[in-house]
Amino acid sequence: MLLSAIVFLPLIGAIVAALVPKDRAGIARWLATVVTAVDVVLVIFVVLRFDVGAGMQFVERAVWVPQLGISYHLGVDGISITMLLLSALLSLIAVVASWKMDTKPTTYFAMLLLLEVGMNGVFLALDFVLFYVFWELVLVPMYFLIGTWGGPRKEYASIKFFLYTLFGSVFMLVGIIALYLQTGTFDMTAMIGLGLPATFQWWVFAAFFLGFAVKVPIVPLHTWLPDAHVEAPTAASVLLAGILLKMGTYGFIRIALPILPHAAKQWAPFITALAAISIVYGAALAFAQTDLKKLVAYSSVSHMGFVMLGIASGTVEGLNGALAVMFSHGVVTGMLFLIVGMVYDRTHTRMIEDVSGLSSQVPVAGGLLAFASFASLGLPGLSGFVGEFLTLLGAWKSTVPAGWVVLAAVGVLLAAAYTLWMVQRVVLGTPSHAVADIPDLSVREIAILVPLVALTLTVGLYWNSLLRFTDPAVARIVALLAGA
Amino acid sequence: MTIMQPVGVLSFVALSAVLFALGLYGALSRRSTVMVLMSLELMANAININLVALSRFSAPAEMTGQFFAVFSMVVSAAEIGLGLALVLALYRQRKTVEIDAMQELKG
Amino acid sequence: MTETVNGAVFLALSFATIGGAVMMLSTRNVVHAAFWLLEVMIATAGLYLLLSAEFLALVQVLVYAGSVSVLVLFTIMLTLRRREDAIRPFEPGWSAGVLAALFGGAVLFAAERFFSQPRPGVMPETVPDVAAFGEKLFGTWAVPFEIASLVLLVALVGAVWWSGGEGR
Amino acid sequence: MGYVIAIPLLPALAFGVLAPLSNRARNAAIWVPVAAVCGSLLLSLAAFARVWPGGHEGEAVYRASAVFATLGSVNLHAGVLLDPISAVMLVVVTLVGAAVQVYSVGYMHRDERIGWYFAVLSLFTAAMLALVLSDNFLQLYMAWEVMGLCSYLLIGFWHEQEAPRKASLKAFLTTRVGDVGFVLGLAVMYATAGSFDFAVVLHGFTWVPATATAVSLLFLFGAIGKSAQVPLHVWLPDAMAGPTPASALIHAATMVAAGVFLVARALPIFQASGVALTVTMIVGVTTAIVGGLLAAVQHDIKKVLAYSTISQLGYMFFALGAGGIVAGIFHLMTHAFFKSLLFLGAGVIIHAAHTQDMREMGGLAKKMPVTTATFTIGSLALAGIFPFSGFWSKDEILTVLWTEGHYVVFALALAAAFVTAFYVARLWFRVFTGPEQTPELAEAHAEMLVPMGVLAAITAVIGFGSPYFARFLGHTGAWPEAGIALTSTAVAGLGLALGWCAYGRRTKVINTRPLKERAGFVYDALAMKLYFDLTYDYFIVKQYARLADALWAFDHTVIDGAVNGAGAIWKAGADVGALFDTYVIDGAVNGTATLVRAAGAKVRRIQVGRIQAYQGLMVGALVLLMLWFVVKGA
Repeated sequence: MLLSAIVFLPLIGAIVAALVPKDRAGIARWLATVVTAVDVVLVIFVVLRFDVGAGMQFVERAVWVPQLGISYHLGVDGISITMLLLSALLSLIAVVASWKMDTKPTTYFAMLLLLEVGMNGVFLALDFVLFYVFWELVLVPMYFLIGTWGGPRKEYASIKFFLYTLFGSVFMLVGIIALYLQTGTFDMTAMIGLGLPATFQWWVFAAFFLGFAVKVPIVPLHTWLPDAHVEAPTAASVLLAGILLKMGTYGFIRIALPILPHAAKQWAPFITALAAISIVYGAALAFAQTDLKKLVAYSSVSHMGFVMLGIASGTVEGLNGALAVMFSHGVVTGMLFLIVGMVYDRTHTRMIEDVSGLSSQVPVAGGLLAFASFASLGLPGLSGFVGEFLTLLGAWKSTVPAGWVVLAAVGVLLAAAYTLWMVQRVVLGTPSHAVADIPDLSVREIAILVPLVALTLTVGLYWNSLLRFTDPAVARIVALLAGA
Repeated sequence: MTIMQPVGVLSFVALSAVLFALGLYGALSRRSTVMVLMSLELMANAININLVALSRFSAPAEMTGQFFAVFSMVVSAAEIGLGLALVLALYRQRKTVEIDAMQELKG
Repeated sequence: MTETVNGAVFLALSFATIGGAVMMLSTRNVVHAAFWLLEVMIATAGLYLLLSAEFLALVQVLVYAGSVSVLVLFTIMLTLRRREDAIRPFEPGWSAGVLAALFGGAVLFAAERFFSQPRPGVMPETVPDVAAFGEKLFGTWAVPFEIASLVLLVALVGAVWWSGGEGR
Repeated sequence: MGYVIAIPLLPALAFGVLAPLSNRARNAAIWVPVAAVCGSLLLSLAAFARVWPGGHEGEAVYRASAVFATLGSVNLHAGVLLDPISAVMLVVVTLVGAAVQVYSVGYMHRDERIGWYFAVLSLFTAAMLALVLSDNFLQLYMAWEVMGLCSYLLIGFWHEQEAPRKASLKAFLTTRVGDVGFVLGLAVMYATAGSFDFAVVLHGFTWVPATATAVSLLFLFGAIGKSAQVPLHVWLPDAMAGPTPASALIHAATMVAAGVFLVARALPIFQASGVALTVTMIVGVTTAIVGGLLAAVQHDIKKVLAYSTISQLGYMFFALGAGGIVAGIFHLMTHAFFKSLLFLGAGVIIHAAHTQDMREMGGLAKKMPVTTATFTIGSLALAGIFPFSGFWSKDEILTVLWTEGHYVVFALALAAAFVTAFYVARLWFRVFTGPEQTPELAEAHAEMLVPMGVLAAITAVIGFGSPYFARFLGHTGAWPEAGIALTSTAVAGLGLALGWCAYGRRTKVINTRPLKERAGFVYDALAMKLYFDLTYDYFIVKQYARLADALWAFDHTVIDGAVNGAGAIWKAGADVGALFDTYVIDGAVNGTATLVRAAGAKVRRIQVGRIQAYQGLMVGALVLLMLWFVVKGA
């Protein structure tokens, strides 16, 4: 029941929060905080009880629609547990970061909680129907979060986000149905190792690829991302970058690779090419941005390219690296968006040219922004390096064309270029007019950044703190790929 | 075939189809939101007739069709309630009930 | 032993339903249209009686004829600024008509194909009564029924919320 | 021997303590890093004593490692490896580090952020120590990058000014260009040998020449970036925008030598390749000459020393390229001492003269005796004059070149030595002789002079340890051969003499114009830093910025446009449907006579009745579907 509790506790919270009278926003806020905090505690309990060597754990299974082979099937393994932890933690942080939200606060917190239901559900579901339901459930609150609490172009951004991802998930649905018709079940675990026909695999992989690639996003399906990020409120940006993007890559690792191993190999060169292009293209675009949030958004495109590179490699190093980038990117980009949001709250601008000299005026904010930037550009000792390095190792070791790997490695350099170019203009220098009199971070703001800083350092210094969970699970997937 | 001859299931289905088509025509052509909603009710009605008739002729003891009709009625009642509330809200905002006033989805 | 539906009664009722529907769509006065809808609903209730679904007939009268029509009328009245606004321009909607006709024709055609051997209007005799209906409703179908009532409740709340006071 | 682990940990802890503090508390706690580095120094000396009398490289006196990452069957380690080379490096790094930190207490005492300065200095020391103690290439790379961060932070320490800010970015990015090569080298190494451990990849694995070439050239590329070799040397002169003691430690003595250390560590792979050694030698000798020539035309005292550093690092590279690991490491060590000495002296001079421009200096010898004496020792060592340390190490390098038969490189190395002596003389005479240009010249405080004295003493005597040093590293050592020693001394003496002719005989402020006019385009080219910076700036930085802007335009016009276009087409499809509805179907029904009137009325509907148009499409599709089923069923 533990996993069900983790998934559905926020749902109860969301319903109650929605029913709270509008003039009692404080209740909704505290409710959301408590619910997400309890969820974090439950997840930590799962992490502590987790047996790294075993496969699926805490499995819950109940008959749902037996005629169609649909079941209520939850479970957690080394791949999902890191994402689950990230999802629960970032949800709590998103709630606390929105403490000052005063536009329809009750609905807002209900939406955040509903979002957590979907996110946790996606990472725990082992049945395709359940997975799809949670996958689509995520869209709704995010649509409203962007569309209601967003910036000036929120309508455009939210509809674009919705249609784009819906477009992707239609293909995913086609893939799911095709798999069902072929195997007669919706159970993901039952579909592994069936040795499906090669041509069939190829086409189903194509459908899943489109579905997941939009979410990741892979160039050229990425244009929803900057718009959504720029218009979204801070907490939504954090969850969008921290969790929603990972759903796509999680789908590849959880579904596409183990169920369609043969097709995964066939598709690997193509995905590698797109991944390398995403890395360099995202980095170049980030370099051209004038808006802090857009810069971070395009940097996400670049980083997610590393995840895809690792996935395409199909090696132990590459997949571990992909999972490490997923985790690290969630933590680090979350941190970046939070700090950018905090700066925006004070200066009311996100334009790089208007903000400078943070380290002189607000040393804590400036210092943490610099810290997050260095983590983002992959400085060894911080979490960003782990995944970037491992994906490059894995990609080189695998059979994918080496030219693309070299291109991806150049992306490491370009990441330093746009990040430091931003740090140089925003963090360093003399305080600009907009920064002149702003106060430094409050205790609450520091408190939500501290766990992220701690995770960045822990994972960066002791890689096994993360890899001990992922490695055994990755080994199983690599074995499946080798067998195909 | 006389008027008094017993009627088969096909007659009910046909009736339902005609009613449904009429409702469809209304839903597609009317520009008053109230009229559109009423036409939707017509369509729901047609479906209910179909459900009940087929159930009666095939497996009357189960009464599955009747139960479905009950649920369908609930849903359509809910739907018209919400729909009319929407019309009122629209009216308050735009001072009209023309369907053309709802253009939020226009890109 | 089997039962049959009297052709004459059926004919009369179907004339009432279809005629009512046609009138509803052809009248230019919205208020009149609402009353024609009421007429269609009542005729449908008659059809249900013909199919020995007494409970449904009752619900039909109560829900549709009773509440929905009143609701519709209220809405019409609330949204009319002048009495003359009830008269709407003639909207033929030819393309919609063609489409609907095609659709109806297709359904009829399909039905005709599907029931390829038009059986005589014979229907099984064993008709459970309202008591049996109630037992099943609260036995086999209890959970869906409760969910349905919840749906209705939520819809009601939503409707009240939407149509509620100013400032929203 | 477990205390070896504490050597890098002490400064790391100092950083950990200082970094989270507030600025004021940090400033009050600068004794923590100083104490930490002194502790590291003592432990390093103990470790050195333990390694004595030395042995072969890779023969560990002490080794400890811990797994920090598990990938399938492969474990990645973090570890320490104490062997002769790392023992030498430990002493060099901690000694220079301690000297610089003590010096900085005086040099930086008026700065508002002195605490932060010391924290970064500590982190740097920790990273450098972790690098030299590393027992695998991955840890080496990680420490290497952290040093890059510290270098970035210290170059940009005075970030309120434009120049340090730009220089820090340039330094980080330029070295990172090299790091791309290093990372790829690691990837190739891992894919080939399946490990990063020295024990495996250096001694327990037989390299195929092709992969060995790939790995070593990629490593060399990384080293070129870090050690500021041509063509990636452009960042080092600009890096002089940072505080002078930091330049002494990072951009002269230790970090920039990390590239040399990397090549020295990976030398077995270079040797397996063969080609890579030649490339290393070519890079080194080119850099030695280019750096020397550029140093000869600088006016900024720190830039002279920066180019000199580049040139001397080139020396180390071609020494390694010739296979002379002892000569290379020995020169690394002597250079670390005398170059940090020169930088610390330059710091005192800059403080006293309130300028970095040598044209505005002069006559310091009379007022600042201690500085003059120590600086002179450093200068003579750099020029390669007996008995100072530079003479011995340069001599060893020349000997290696001669005995290995690289005569062309030998000649070029002599030419570089000549240029070195020339610019040393130019610097010395300009600064210490001639008329005084600054009023109120005064000697520096004791905490600045003592470290300089210590370094000067080491520079003066360490050369006599030359043969023992070779034995310590497990090679046969010998005293210099008379022929080579005399040749190199003669060349250095010539260079000094030329410098004296040009700059030493003046009585008033010298005018450099005649030299410029005589040298013509050569001087122009040198003054423009041989156009490296301009080329990079125009062909890489500007073009990348333009490319990024172009891609950005491409992204939001073409790609996003395609997406929005697809949406527009879909919408247009609906409109066409509505038009079809209006003109064709209605037209057919109403007849052509009413067409115009109907169109006029319906055009409005195209714009508005969209919901029902969609519904209509939906139903139409449904009808078709049903018809298909019916036909198929029939």
